[in-house]
Amino acid sequence: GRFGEFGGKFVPETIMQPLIEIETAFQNIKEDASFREEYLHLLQEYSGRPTALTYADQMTAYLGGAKIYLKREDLNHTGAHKINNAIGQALLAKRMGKTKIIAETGAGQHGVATATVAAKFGMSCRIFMGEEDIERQALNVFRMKLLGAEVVPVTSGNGTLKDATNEAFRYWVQHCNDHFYIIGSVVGPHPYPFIVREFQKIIGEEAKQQFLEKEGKLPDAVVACVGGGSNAIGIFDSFLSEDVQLVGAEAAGKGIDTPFHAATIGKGTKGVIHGSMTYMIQDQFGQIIEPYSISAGLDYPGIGPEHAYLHSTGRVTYHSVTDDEAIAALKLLTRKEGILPAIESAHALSKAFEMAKGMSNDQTILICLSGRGDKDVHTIMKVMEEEVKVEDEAFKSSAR
Amino acid sequence: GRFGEFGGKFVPETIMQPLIEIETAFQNIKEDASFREEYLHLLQEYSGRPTALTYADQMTAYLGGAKIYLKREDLNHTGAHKINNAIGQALLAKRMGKTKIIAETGAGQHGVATATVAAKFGMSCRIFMGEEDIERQALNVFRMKLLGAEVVPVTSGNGTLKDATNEAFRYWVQHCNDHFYIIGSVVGPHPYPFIVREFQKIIGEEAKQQFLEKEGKLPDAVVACVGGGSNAIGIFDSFLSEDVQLVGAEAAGKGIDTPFHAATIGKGTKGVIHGSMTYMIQDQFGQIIEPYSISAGLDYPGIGPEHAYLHSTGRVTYHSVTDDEAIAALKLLTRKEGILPAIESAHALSKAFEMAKGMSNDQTILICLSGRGDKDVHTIMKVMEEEVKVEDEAFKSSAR
Amino acid sequence: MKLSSHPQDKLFIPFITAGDPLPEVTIELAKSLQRAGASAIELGVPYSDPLADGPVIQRASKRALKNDMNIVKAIELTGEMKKNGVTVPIILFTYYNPVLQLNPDYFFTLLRENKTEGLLVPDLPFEESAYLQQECKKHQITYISLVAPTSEHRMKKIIEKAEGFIYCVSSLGVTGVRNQFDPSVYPFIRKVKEISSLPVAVGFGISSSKQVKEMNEVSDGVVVGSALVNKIEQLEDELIQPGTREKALKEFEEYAKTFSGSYMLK
Amino acid sequence: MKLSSHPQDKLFIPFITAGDPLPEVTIELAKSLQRAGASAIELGVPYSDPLADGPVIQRASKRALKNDMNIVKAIELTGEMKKNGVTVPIILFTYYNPVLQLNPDYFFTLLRENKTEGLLVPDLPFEESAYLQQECKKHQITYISLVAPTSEHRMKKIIEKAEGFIYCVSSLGVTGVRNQFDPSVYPFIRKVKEISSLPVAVGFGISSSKQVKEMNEVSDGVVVGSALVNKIEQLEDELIQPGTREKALKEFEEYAKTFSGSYMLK
Repeated sequence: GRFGEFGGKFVPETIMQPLIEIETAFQNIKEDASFREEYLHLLQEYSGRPTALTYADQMTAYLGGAKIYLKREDLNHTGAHKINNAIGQALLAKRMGKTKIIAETGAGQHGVATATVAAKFGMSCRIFMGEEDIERQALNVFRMKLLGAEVVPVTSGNGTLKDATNEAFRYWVQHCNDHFYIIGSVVGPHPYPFIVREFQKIIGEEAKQQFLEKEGKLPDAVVACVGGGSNAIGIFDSFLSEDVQLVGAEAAGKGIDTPFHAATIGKGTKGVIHGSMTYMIQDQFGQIIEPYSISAGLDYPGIGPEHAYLHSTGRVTYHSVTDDEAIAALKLLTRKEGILPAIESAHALSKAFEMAKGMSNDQTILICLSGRGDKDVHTIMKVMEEEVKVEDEAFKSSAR
Repeated sequence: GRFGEFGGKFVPETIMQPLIEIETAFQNIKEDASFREEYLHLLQEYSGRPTALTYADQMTAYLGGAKIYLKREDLNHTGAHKINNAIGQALLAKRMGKTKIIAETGAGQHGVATATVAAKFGMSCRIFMGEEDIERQALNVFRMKLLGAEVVPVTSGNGTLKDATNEAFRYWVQHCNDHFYIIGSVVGPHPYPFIVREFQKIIGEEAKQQFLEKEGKLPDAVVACVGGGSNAIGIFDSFLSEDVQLVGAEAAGKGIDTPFHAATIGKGTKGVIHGSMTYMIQDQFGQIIEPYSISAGLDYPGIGPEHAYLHSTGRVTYHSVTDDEAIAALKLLTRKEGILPAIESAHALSKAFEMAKGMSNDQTILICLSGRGDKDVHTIMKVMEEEVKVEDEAFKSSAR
Repeated sequence: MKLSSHPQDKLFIPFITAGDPLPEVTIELAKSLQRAGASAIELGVPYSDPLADGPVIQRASKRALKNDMNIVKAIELTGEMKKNGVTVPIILFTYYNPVLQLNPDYFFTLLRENKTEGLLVPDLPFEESAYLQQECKKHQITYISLVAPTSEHRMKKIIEKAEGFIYCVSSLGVTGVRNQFDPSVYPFIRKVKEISSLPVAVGFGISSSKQVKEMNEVSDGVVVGSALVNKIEQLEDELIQPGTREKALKEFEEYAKTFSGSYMLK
Repeated sequence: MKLSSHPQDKLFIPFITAGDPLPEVTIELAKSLQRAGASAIELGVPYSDPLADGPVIQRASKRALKNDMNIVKAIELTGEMKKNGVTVPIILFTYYNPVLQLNPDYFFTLLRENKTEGLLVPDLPFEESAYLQQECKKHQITYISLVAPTSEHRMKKIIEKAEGFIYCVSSLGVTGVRNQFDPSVYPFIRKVKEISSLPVAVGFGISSSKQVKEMNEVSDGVVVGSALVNKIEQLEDELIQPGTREKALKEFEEYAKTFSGSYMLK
């Protein structure tokens, strides 16, 4: 249950047995053709897969370098790749005879995806969400409730994703006999990083095939954003053994030399978070530090253990992208392609655009557009209002 | 250019020639395989078509009648069927050598779709929107601006969709030599209702084939909501000559016996609106009356002339659904299927659910789920808050 | 319809909205226009959705609708005008939808009973107008046709069927005041005049006597709408108050004269 | 590690958090617990993300972290306790991550220098613990293992490697006060006792002397955490103020005695 020295199962004794049961069930379904059929059928009939692979002709022309392709996970039902995993895990829960679902959520994307699947499967659903996040994401909270989920406010810690995850674990420890915990990213104790990878690798499988059909060759580079890192693992997996450059973009927030970032690989150190050995943002005594990113989905102090491994082997290179760079990339893609990306995905875009400029016209880049930006419009509005304010003030002071 | 006695071209002399030019160009592209190829390629690669056909197993079980299928236009890029038409018309404009786009919008859906396509095609874009609507739909206004469109506030009339349409026409009259007007529904002067039908009939073409694949037969009934009626024409078109019951659901607002509705067929009379002879809501002297519906997309005083014709021949039956009924259907689908529909689409759902209950298990209903409900969450929140208030007051007064 | 003008004069066809600012004032305004040398008067029926009109006439429509004006009352107003000494022809200017809502027999009876001489429907192009044009002929109502710079090869067909005068749309666009005309308007009007045996009047955007003079060099006259309606808007309060009405009417008349061929030549 | 208890007595293993409410008070609290009959003391290292702990101990962690407590200072605190007369064994209770951040040699040197006798890592299950358990053995630190009702067939393996005592988790869940135990806890503890040659202590949720008595009928003793930490929270202000500290410590001691086997038997 490891990726080199990373991963593992660092959890209270109480949930060792439930994890073993999940692992057994997971091994069974992996070899069960009927499971895969049901999973793929739902992805297709319910979530609308395969998602498109869009050639970004305008962006390509604008940057003048490599050809840019976008894997459109934003076109999934509920607007991001999160549903792939939620469908898979809910099916796994169903196979295990569990009818009660719990999940953690930060901005609410994984919560909405989980509540959605729970509704579709007729399962009860309890979503743990930090109090602070509940206030910031009132619309998503309402959506989860409309979907029939109970949203449990988490007041411990700072009331954010990390704390919601802790609380979901605590609840699960107490109710593991009849509850299934759907973890939203390639994080957590074994076998979760493997499970989530299994249910996200469809992204790369589709993209690889679509890319070969369109270009007759593999992309030169694949770029994805990384918080926990499930969309990145999903798209990377099919390319790991190919001669393709793989690049992860993590959140540099206000800059990795400030205290306000979520650059786990860039500035983190090895440790155990949420049951898994990986890189994480912590102080010298092992206390986890609250991360920062404008993007709620990247605002997580750890990273999936497989990413830690892929970093350690050098197979994937990780770079960090600031809030400002991500917003600029978001605006550019919207303007040039009519596609409003999630701020998360915009981190990948920013890095990829920078790379594309330095590449030749016959080279290609595949970007995982992990989700749509509708959810972020408020945030972008606020940022742009502030920009205007700053400009105004600069103008005023220069005018004096 | 007519549907029986409906349709036609009731416009100022100045735009007769531009309309004739569009008609000629439209005839040309209809017979041009390369146009259709480009159109279908964009639908697939950019908007993610074909959209899924989802079997609503939970809803079917809950209602206990006909099997319910949903044509998932909500899975399109930008979240509704509007993009099909915007892509088609923008391509037509491109073929005509026009690089400036104008459009009207009510809640902003067609405006966002148009601005999206304009961005993707590198065209300039000007969206006319009522001042009142601009205030109510700040997020969509911001999205259009992010997409590079200019949003022109319309202060004439009541500052709603009808007035935005008038103003778009006025602007077009003055700038028709280099501007293309992308109308958002199967309304307006000839050839627009034919153009929009042409670009929306993909819905029915796909749905028919998908349905045959899944069920081996055609559906017993097809249900769609009708404002202007483009999604309805889009899904009906492939079934018009088949032995399939076709049902349109229009907005009864607070009830068709109140002044607050948009039930054009149910309560309207024949007349000319926005260049087309059709049914419309007006007083005895031909003044257009501002309609009402909780759903911004159905809040239009006219209806596409082809619907007026299909009503007159009896081929399609039109029913009206109140705000309350639509909201109830919206909540039910969200809870049972994990799909949050647009309030527009919820009108079709409500009617279809009612029909399904009275049908047998071996019968089937196909519903056009024209768009996703993310845009409506604020509205639904407000409605539910009011419901709670009313209940509270009822409780208080009963408690006395 | 007999357009009132001396042979050497150019046509001056003013537009006002029925019921703006009050029905009884509209009658007085018509009389003022007659005194100012109007060859005919276009009387606009206010409409909720006037999509061929610019903001000035939109506002006039709104004011008139507030006074409960409608197509029937507007036609009846033409009868009142005639009773009150208006002798120049009156052309009812109305969007198509209000006409459609009336029984055709009733509509034409109303027009005839009220001595309305002409009919102009801005959103009824040639291709849709056969029925109404034929009914007009039957009831001896002059149906006024418009041609625009974009009418191109359709122009001939339109002019062939036209009666009264040809209304040339000066430029692309809706009604409203304009500072400058596209120079292409002159060859356009010349072309219309070549084809047409009827007088040719130019409308849309004429707002100064200078423009009238310019247009009259090629045309047989002008239609003036927004400029006059704008004046009415400015004088609204004074026109409404009986005490100040006379003076305001006089001011309006003097303003109207600046567009009038008969006065200009003097 | 020699657990302090008379043969006829049951084990009483209290838990307190290092630095709560102040480092110097933690030393005094340890002394009180020793007076109250503690067989050993679990000293908790406060952690930012204590996912095996309920709200009471979470709050204690937060208080301690505000006082800049960390794993190094917590170990040094055990040395201070020893210097101040605490003779019962002290078991360092810490999540795995703080341990991981220290150089292993430094960590064990620190433990030995400060006479910390035991180590308990709540999120390090048997399968992940081989290295740490082996190092503990090498440095003569007793590594405490937990078994839970869900441990099932893994229980044997865990117990085989266990030292000091077996920490039985009374029920599913995190630490915290509980009103009632699932009756399945009794056969579970009996089963552990059958397999184990070490003393068996039950923890998680024990909050009254009644519960202690119930548990002690099957087990060799109890671990009490949240109930004591709760008391500390109640007495926080008095414990912090030097003037009231003595009295509060006395109250705490009396409260602790209610869980203590030695006193209960009297």
